[in-house]
Amino acid sequence: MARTDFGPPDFREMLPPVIKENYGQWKYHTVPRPGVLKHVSYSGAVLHSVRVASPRLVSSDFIRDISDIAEKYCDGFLRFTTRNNVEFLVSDEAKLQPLIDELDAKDYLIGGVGLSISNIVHTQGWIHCKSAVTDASGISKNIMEDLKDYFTGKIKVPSRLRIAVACCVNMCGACHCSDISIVGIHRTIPRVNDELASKICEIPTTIAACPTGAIRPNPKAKSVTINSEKCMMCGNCTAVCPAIKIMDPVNDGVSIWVGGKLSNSRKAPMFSKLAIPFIPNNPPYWPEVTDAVRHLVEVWASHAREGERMGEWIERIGWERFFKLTDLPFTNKHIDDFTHATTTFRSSTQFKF
Amino acid sequence: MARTDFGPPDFREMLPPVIKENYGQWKYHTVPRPGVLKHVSYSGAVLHSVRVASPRLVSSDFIRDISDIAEKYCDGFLRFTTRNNVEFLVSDEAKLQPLIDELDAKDYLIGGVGLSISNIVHTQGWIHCKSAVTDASGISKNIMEDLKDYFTGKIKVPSRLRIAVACCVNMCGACHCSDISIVGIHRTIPRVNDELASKICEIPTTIAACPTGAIRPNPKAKSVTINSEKCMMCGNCTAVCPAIKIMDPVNDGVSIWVGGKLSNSRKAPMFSKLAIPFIPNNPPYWPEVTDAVRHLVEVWASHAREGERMGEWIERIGWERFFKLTDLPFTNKHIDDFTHATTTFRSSTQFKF
Amino acid sequence: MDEFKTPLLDELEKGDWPSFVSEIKKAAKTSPGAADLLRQLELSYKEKVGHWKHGGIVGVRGYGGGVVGRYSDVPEEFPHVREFHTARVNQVAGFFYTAEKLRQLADVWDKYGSGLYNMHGSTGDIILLGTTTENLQPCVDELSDIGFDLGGSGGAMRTLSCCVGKARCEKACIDSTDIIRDLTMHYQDVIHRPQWPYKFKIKVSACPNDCAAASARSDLAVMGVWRDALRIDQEAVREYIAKGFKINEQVVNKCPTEALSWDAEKQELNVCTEECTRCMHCINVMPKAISIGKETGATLLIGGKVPVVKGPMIGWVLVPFMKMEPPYTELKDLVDKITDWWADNAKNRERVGELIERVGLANFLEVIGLKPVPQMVKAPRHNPYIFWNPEEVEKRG
Amino acid sequence: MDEFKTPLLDELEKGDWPSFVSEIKKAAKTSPGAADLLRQLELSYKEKVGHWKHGGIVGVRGYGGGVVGRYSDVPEEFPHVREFHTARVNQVAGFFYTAEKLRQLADVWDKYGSGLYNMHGSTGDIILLGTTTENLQPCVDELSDIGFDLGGSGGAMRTLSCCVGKARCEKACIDSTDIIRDLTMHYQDVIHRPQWPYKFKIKVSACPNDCAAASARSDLAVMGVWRDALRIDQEAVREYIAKGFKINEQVVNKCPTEALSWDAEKQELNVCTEECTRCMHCINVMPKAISIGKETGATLLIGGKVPVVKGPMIGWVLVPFMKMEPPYTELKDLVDKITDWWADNAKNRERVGELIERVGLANFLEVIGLKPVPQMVKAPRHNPYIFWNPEEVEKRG
Ligand code: SRM
Ligand code: SRM
Ligand code: SRM
Ligand code: SRM
Ligand code: SF4
Ligand code: SF4
Ligand code: SF4
Ligand code: SF4
Ligand code: SF4
Ligand code: SF4
Ligand code: SF4
Ligand code: SF4
Repeated sequence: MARTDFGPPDFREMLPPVIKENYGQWKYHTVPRPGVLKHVSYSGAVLHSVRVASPRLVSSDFIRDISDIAEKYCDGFLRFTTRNNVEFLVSDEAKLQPLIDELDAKDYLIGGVGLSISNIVHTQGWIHCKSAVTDASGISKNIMEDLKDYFTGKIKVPSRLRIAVACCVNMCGACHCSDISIVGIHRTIPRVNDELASKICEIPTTIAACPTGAIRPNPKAKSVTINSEKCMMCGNCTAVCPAIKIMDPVNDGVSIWVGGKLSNSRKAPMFSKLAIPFIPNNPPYWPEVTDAVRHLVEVWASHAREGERMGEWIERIGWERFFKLTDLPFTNKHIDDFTHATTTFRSSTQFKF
Repeated sequence: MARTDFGPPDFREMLPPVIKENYGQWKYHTVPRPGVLKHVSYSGAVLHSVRVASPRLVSSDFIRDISDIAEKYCDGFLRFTTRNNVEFLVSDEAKLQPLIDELDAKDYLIGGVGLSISNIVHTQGWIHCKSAVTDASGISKNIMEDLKDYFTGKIKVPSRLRIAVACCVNMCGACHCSDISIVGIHRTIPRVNDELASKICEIPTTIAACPTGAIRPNPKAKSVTINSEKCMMCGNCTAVCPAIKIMDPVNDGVSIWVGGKLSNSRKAPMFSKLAIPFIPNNPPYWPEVTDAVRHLVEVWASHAREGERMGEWIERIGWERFFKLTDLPFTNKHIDDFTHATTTFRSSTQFKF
Repeated sequence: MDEFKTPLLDELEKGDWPSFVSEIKKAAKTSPGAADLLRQLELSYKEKVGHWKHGGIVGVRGYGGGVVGRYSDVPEEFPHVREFHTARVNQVAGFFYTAEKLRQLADVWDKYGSGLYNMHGSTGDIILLGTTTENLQPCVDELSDIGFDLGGSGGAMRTLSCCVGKARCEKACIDSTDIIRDLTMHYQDVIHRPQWPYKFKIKVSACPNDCAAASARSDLAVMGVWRDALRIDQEAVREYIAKGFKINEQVVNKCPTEALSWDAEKQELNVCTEECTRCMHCINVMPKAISIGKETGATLLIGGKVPVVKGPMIGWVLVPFMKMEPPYTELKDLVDKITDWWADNAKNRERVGELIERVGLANFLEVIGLKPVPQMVKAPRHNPYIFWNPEEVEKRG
Repeated sequence: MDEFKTPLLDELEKGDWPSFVSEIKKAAKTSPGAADLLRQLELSYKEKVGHWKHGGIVGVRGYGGGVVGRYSDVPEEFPHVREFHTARVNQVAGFFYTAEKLRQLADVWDKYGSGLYNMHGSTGDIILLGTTTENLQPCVDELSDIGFDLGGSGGAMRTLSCCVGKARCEKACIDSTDIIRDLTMHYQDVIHRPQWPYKFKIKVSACPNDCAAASARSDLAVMGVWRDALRIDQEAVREYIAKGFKINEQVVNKCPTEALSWDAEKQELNVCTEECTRCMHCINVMPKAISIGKETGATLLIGGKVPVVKGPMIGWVLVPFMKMEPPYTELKDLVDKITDWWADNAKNRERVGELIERVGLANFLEVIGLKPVPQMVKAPRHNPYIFWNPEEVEKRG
C-alpha cells in the first residue's frame, strides 16, 4: 500500500515475442497498404503494425474494445503512437486481413502512415483545463473529420503534414513546431477583481509574474492595475493570482500557425509562423477554422514538390508568395514585436513583388 | 562670406563629356586588364577607368599629383571610389597606355577591379580619433602590403573579398558586413577617476549611457562605480564622462571577423562573425594580424567555389568545418551572449563532426 | 443520461472520425462524473468559455505530485465534477501494452474514476481524467497493485517519454525505450517529489527524425545519431533504380550537404562521410538500401520548450556526441550537474533554457564543465560585446 | 623634420603599397601640424595608446556642425597638435572631381591646415585633417569661395553619399548621384544645424549590388531595383556560350530562385519574372547579355547601423518599391515623416532603427502611414504574443 517509486511496468513485459527476438535487428520497413507498416528484420522475421485513429480522450469501453481486438489478432499486444493513434502489432501475417476486416466493420479508421496526415496532437481544452481559451478536442474532431481522406490515404500529400491544437498559449503540445498549429489566444487584457485581490493576491509575486512589466501596484485598492499598452495577454498573471481573470467569450478565439517541423530531415527543425491571427470560437463546428486548415492543406498540396514539408515549401517560395497563393491578408499582427523581432525583418532587396 | 547652405559643387560640372553624353546609357563593361574598366555605351561610346590604390590619408602633394596626371591623360577628370581608390577617367583610348605607363613609373599600384581584393575601408585610428584602440592606417598598410598581389590581379581569388578595419567597436566603416573585418576592442573595464568625476561628470547621464546597467552611483565619492560582471567594455560611458578612461595599452588589441557581405548577389547581405577574439597590438607591423588575414584569405581562396564570397563558402561548408580548415580555436568568446544570442544556437542534430 | 440534452455536442458524434463526445457518453452510462463533464462542456460550448476554477492542490500519500487538482466553477449545476482531478500515470516506455494490463487499468479506473482517459497526455502519461479527492488515494493504491505508478507534475522531473526505437524501428541509433526505462527508475524521487523551481523534461528520440518531438518539448532531448559512415547496400540501390526510382532527383540532389554522388558507370551510390550531417533524407526515402552507421550514440540538446514566457525554443546542441550504454552513467551525471545548477540558480518558474539564455551559454558550459565546440552554434557571435574575465587578461601595466 | 626620429613609423614607408606615413611626411615638410602629428603618432606606436583628448566643441559661424574638435593630451610635447580639428567638407556626389577643383581645395587647405586629407571619410565627406580653432573660420570662408560647403556631424542628417550610378554604371536603376545632389540641397538646414537626438544617414546605391554599402551604413538606404522582367539579349547569350561560358553551371544553377532556364534546343535563356528576386547574379556574370528591367525605382531599407549599442543592423525593407523621379517628393515626404517621428520619440543617442525596435515595426508603420506587407519580413512572428488594440476587438459582452 505504501509502495512508492516503483515506476511503470517494464516495457519488456509488454513486447510481443517477435519484437523481443528482433529487438534492434529491424532492417527496413514498407507500407504494404495505407495505415499498415511492415517491418522486416535482418533475421527475416516480419511484423505488421496496423494503425487506427483514436480520439485520444477515450472511455473504458474503448480500452476494452481495442484490448479484445489485440487479443484476437495480436496475442494481446498493442501500442499507442506519439500522436495518440493505436497500433495493433500483428506477428502472424495470416491474421492481418481478418484484423483489418474487423477494424473496418467496427468503423475504426485505418491510416496515418507514410504520406498522410496523421492524428492531431492536442490538449485538454474546456474538457479539463482551467486555462483553456477554446476546446481542443472539438476543433481536432472537426478538422480530422474534414481531412479524414488524407488520413486514410485516399488523398495523397507531398509529404507528411502534422497538425497540433493547443487551447492556450501555454501550448501543451508541439504547436510551436508543427506544419499547421491552432492556438487559443486572448485579445483583451485581464480584469482584476480588486476586492478579491486585496484578500488573496500576493501582490509582489503577481507583479513579478508579468514578463512585460505591465502590472503595477494599486496601493489604494491594495490590488494591482494592468497597463493595457504593455500587456501582451499571455495569461501568466492569472496563473499566479486567482483574482485576475482573462477569459472573454466575446473576444477569445484561435490563431493559426504554419510551417513548423521537428524532424531533421533535409532542413533543420523550424518554428511555426503566424498565418491567421484570429478566428472567433464558433462551436460546435468551428467552420472557419476547419475551412482555413483545409485551404492551407490544399494550397500546399497542390504547390509543394514531392517530399516537401509545409515549411520547406514556404522557405523555397518565400512568405510573400505564400500570402499571395493562400490569399490570406498580411497584417500588422504578422510582424513580430517580441524579443527577437528584428531578426525576422528582411534585410535585403531580395523578395518577390 | 556669410554664405551658408549652398551645398557641394554640382557633380554635373565634374563629369567628363563622354559621361555627360552617355549618362544612364551604359550598356555593359569589360575588364580589359587588371585594374582597368571599359564601359561601353548603347551609343557605342567607350570610357576607360584606371583604378589606383590610395592610402586614403593623403597629402596635398598627392592631390596635386593625381590632378596633374588627370589633366595630362583625362582632360582633368577623375574620381574616387567608395573604397577610397582613385579612378582616372580616360575618354581618349589613345591615352590609356601612356597613362598606365606613367602610373607604373610613378609606383602607383593599379588594380582592385573585378576578382581581386580591393582597398581597405578603414577609420581614423591613433591618427585622429580619441576612441581609437589601435591604428587603422597602420594595420591597413601592413595588410595591403602583404596582399598587394591580390590587388594588382597577380593572384586571382574566387570572388571579390572586402576588408574593413575599425579602430573601436563604434565601427565607423562596414566592419559588421565585410568578408574580413579587423575591429579594435578593449578587454578591461573602464577606470573611474572619482575626484574628477565628482567635479565634471553628470552622474545620471553617465549611468543612463551604459547599455548593460553596469554603472552604479557611488554616493560617497560623488562618483560612479562599474560592475565588472556586467560591463561589456563598449566604451559608451567614456563618451559621456571624461573622468572615465578605458584605454589599456597592455590589454587592448584587435579582433577578426569573417563572412560578412553587403551585395544582394545570390545571398542576402550577411553580418561578419567572430573568427579570432583577440590579437595584441603589435606596431608597427602587427605581424599576427597580417598573418591571420593572409591565412584566412588563403584557406578561403583554396576551398571556395568560383564566385563564392567568404560568407557563402562558410555557409555551405558550415562553421564547424571552417574552424577545422582554418585551424582556429573555437572558444567561449565565439558563443554569442548578447540580445539575440539564442537565435545563433544550433537547434538541430545537423552538423559535421 | 436522458435527463439532459447536449445538442451542440451531439453534432460532434456525427461523421467518421472517432468522436470524443461518444466516448464521454459511453463513460457517462456508468459514471455520473462523466455525465456532468458532458453537461458542463455543453455549457462551455454554449457560452464559449471554460468552467474550471483556478487553483486547488490535492495529493496522495508519499507523493508530492502526479495529480492535477480540478474544481468546477459551477458545482451547484454539475455536482459530480465539483472535484474532478486527474491522475498522471506513468506510461510504459514506447507506449507498449498488453490487453491484460489495459483491462486491469480500466477495472481500477471504472471503480474510482470517470472511466475516461487521455491515451496519452502530451508529456507521455496516461491521463486518468477525473475523480474526487476522496477516491484518489484508493485509486492510486490499487493502481500500484497492478504495477502502475504516478508520473510527474509541478517543479519536478516530468514523466519521460520516447519514440518506439529499437523495438520496432530500423533507424534507431540508441535504445530509447531502455534509456527511458532506466532513467525513469533512477529518477523516481525527483519525478515524484517536486523540489525544483519548475518542470524539467527529458525525451528520447532514437534518431534525428525525432518521432518523440523531443527537441521542442524537452529541456533535455536525447537524440540518437551515428558518427561513422551511413551504410549503403548497393544491390538494393540498384533494385530501387530498376523499379524507376530517380536516384539523382529524389536523393542525390536533395542531400543538403552534397555528400552523395551517383556513379552511373559503376552503378554505385557513394557518400562522403565527413560532409554528411545525418539529415536522414536518403535513409528515409530508401530504407531498404541505406541505413544508419554503426558507431552510434546521442546528440544532447538543451532548452527546448514552448513560448511561455521568453518565446519558444528548440533545444540547442549541448553535447554533439555521447555514447549511450547502460547504465548511462555519463548521461545521468550530466543531468545531475545540470539540474543541480539550475535548481540553485533559476528564478521561480524559469526553465533551464531561459536560465541559460539569461546567464549565457558559455558561462553555463563552464559551470557544468563542457568545452565550447562549434557544433553548438549555427554561427559565432556578430556583435563585438565580448566579456573578458580579469583572469584572462594581463594585469594593467 | 630632421630634429625628430620616427623609427617605428619609418618602417611603414617600406614596400609597394602607398604609405600614409610618407604622405604625412610630405605634408610635414611645410606643416608643423603634420610634423607634430607624426611625432605624436610615433609615441602612440611606442606606447600602444592614442593621445587625443575626449571632448571639445568648436564651430564656425552659421553652422551647428561639420567640424570635429580635437585636442592632443600631450600638447606640451607636440604644441602644433594642441588643437587639431577636422572639417568635414561635403564631397561631390559620386566622388567626381576635376583637377582644377582639387587644386583649389589643396590651395586653401595648405593655407589654413595640415595639408592632410582623408579622401574620403567613411560617411563620404572630404575630411580635412587638422587645423587650429583660429584658422577654422577663415578656412571655411575660403572653401565657400571655391564652392565647397561643410557636411554633417552631431545630431544631424549626415552627409549623403552614393555609388557612381548612371554616370558610369550599366546596372543603375535609379539616378543615385542626382538623388543625392537633390536631397543634399533640400536638406541643407538639417545637415548643417544638428537638431535631432542623434545622427541620421541616407545613402543611395543604384542597384542591389550596393556599392555604396548603403544597407548597413545608413538609417535610410535607397536601393535601386526594377519590377518588370530583366532583359536578355539572346544573341549575346549565345556569344558567351560560344566562348565556352557554362550557362547552366555558372548561371542557371546559381540563380537562388530557380527563375532561369536554358532551352538548349532553342538556344534561349528564359526568365520567370515573378520568381526573380533581383539578386543580380546573372546580370553580374553576363553583363553583355543580361540587363536590369525597365520599370525601375527603389526599395527603401530603414535602420541600418553599426553595433553601438543594440547590436549591428542591416536596414529592413520599409518600402518595397517607390518610383524615383525628380523632385523626389514622395521620398522627401517619407524622410520628413520618419525624422519628425524619430526626433519626437527617440531617447538621446537612439538611432531610428533602435527606436523602431523599441516601439515595434508595426506601430512605426502605422505612425508613418505605411501598410504592412510580407516583403518587410523574412518570416512572420513565431511567438503568440500578439498585441490587440481595444478598438480592434468587440466590447466585452
Ligand atoms: C509510430 C511513430 C513513433 C512512435 O513512437 O509512436 C513513428 C514511426 C515512424 N516514423 Fe515518425 N513516427 C511517429 C511520429 C513522428 C513525429 C512526431 C510527431 O508527429 O509529433 C515526427 C516529427 C514530426 C515533425 O517533423 O514535425 C516524425 C518524423 C518522421 C520522419 C521525418 C518526416 C519528414 O520528412 O520531416 C520520418 C521519415 C519519413 O517519413 O520518411 C519518420 C519515419 C517513421 C518510420 C517510418 C520509422 C520506421 O522506419 O519505422 C515509422 C513509421 C512512420 C509512419 O507513420 O509512416 N518519422 N514521426 C510516431 C507515429 C505518430 C502517428 O501516429 O502518426
Ligand atoms: C567603383 C565602385 C562604385 C563607386 O561608386 O565607387 C564599384 C563599381 C562597380 N561595382 Fe561594386 N563598386 C564599388 C564598391 C562596391 C561595394 C562596397 C564596398 O566594397 O565597400 C560593394 C558591396 C560589397 C559587399 O558585398 O560586401 C560592391 C559590390 C559589387 C558587386 C557584388 C559582388 C558580389 O558578388 O557580392 C558587383 C557585381 C560583380 O562583382 O560582378 C559589383 C560590380 C561593380 C561594377 C562592375 C558595376 C559596373 O557594371 O560598372 C563596377 C566595377 C567594379 C569593379 O571594381 O570591378 N559591385 N561594390 C566601388 C569600387 C570600390 C573599390 O574601389 O574597390
Ligand atoms: C495534460 C497536458 C495536456 C494534454 O492534454 O496532453 C497538460 C496540461 C496542462 N499543462 Fe501543460 N500539459 C501537458 C503537456 C505539456 C507539454 C508537452 C510535453 O510535455 O511534451 C508542454 C510543452 C513542453 C514544455 O514543457 O515546454 C506543456 C507546457 C505547459 C506550460 C508552459 C510551460 C513553460 O514552461 O512555460 C504550462 C504553464 C505552467 O506550467 O504553468 C503548462 C500547464 C499545464 C496545466 C497544468 C495548466 C494548469 O495549471 O491547469 C494543464 C493541466 C490541464 C489539466 O487539466 O490536466 N503546460 N505542457 C499535458 C500533460 C500530460 C502528461 O503528463 O502526459
Ligand atoms: C571620420 C570617420 C571615420 C573615418 O575615418 O572615415 C568617423 C569618425 C568618428 N566617428 Fe564615426 N566616423 C565616420 C563614419 C562612420 C560610419 C560610416 C558611415 O557613415 O557610413 C559609421 C557606421 C554607420 C553608422 O552610422 O551606423 C560610424 C559610426 C560611429 C559611431 C556609432 C554610431 C551609432 O549610431 O551607434 C560613433 C559613436 C558616436 O556617435 O558617439 C561614431 C563616432 C565617431 C567620432 C565622432 C568619435 C568621436 O567622438 O571622436 C569619430 C571622430 C573621429 C575623428 O577624429 O574625426 N561613429 N561612423 C567617418 C566620418 C567621415 C565622414 O564624415 O565622411
Ligand atoms: S494548452 Fe493551455 S489550456 Fe490547453 S491544456 Fe495546456 S495549459 Fe491548459
Ligand atoms: S496577461 Fe501577461 S502580459 Fe498581461 S498583465 Fe498578465 S502577465 Fe502581464
Ligand atoms: S571606429 Fe572608433 S576609434 Fe575609429 S574613428 Fe570611429 S569612433 Fe574613432
Ligand atoms: S564600457 Fe560600456 S558596458 Fe562598460 S560601464 Fe561603460 S557603458 Fe557600461
Ligand atoms: S525517431 Fe527515428 S528511431 Fe525513433 S521511431 Fe522515429 S525514425 Fe525510428
Ligand atoms: S543523411 Fe542526409 S546529409 Fe547524410 S548523405 Fe543522406 S541525405 Fe546527405
Ligand atoms: S550599386 Fe549597382 S548601380 Fe551602383 S555602381 Fe554598383 S553595380 Fe553600379
Ligand atoms: S537576378 Fe538573380 S534571381 Fe533574378 S533571374 Fe538573375 S540570378 Fe535569378
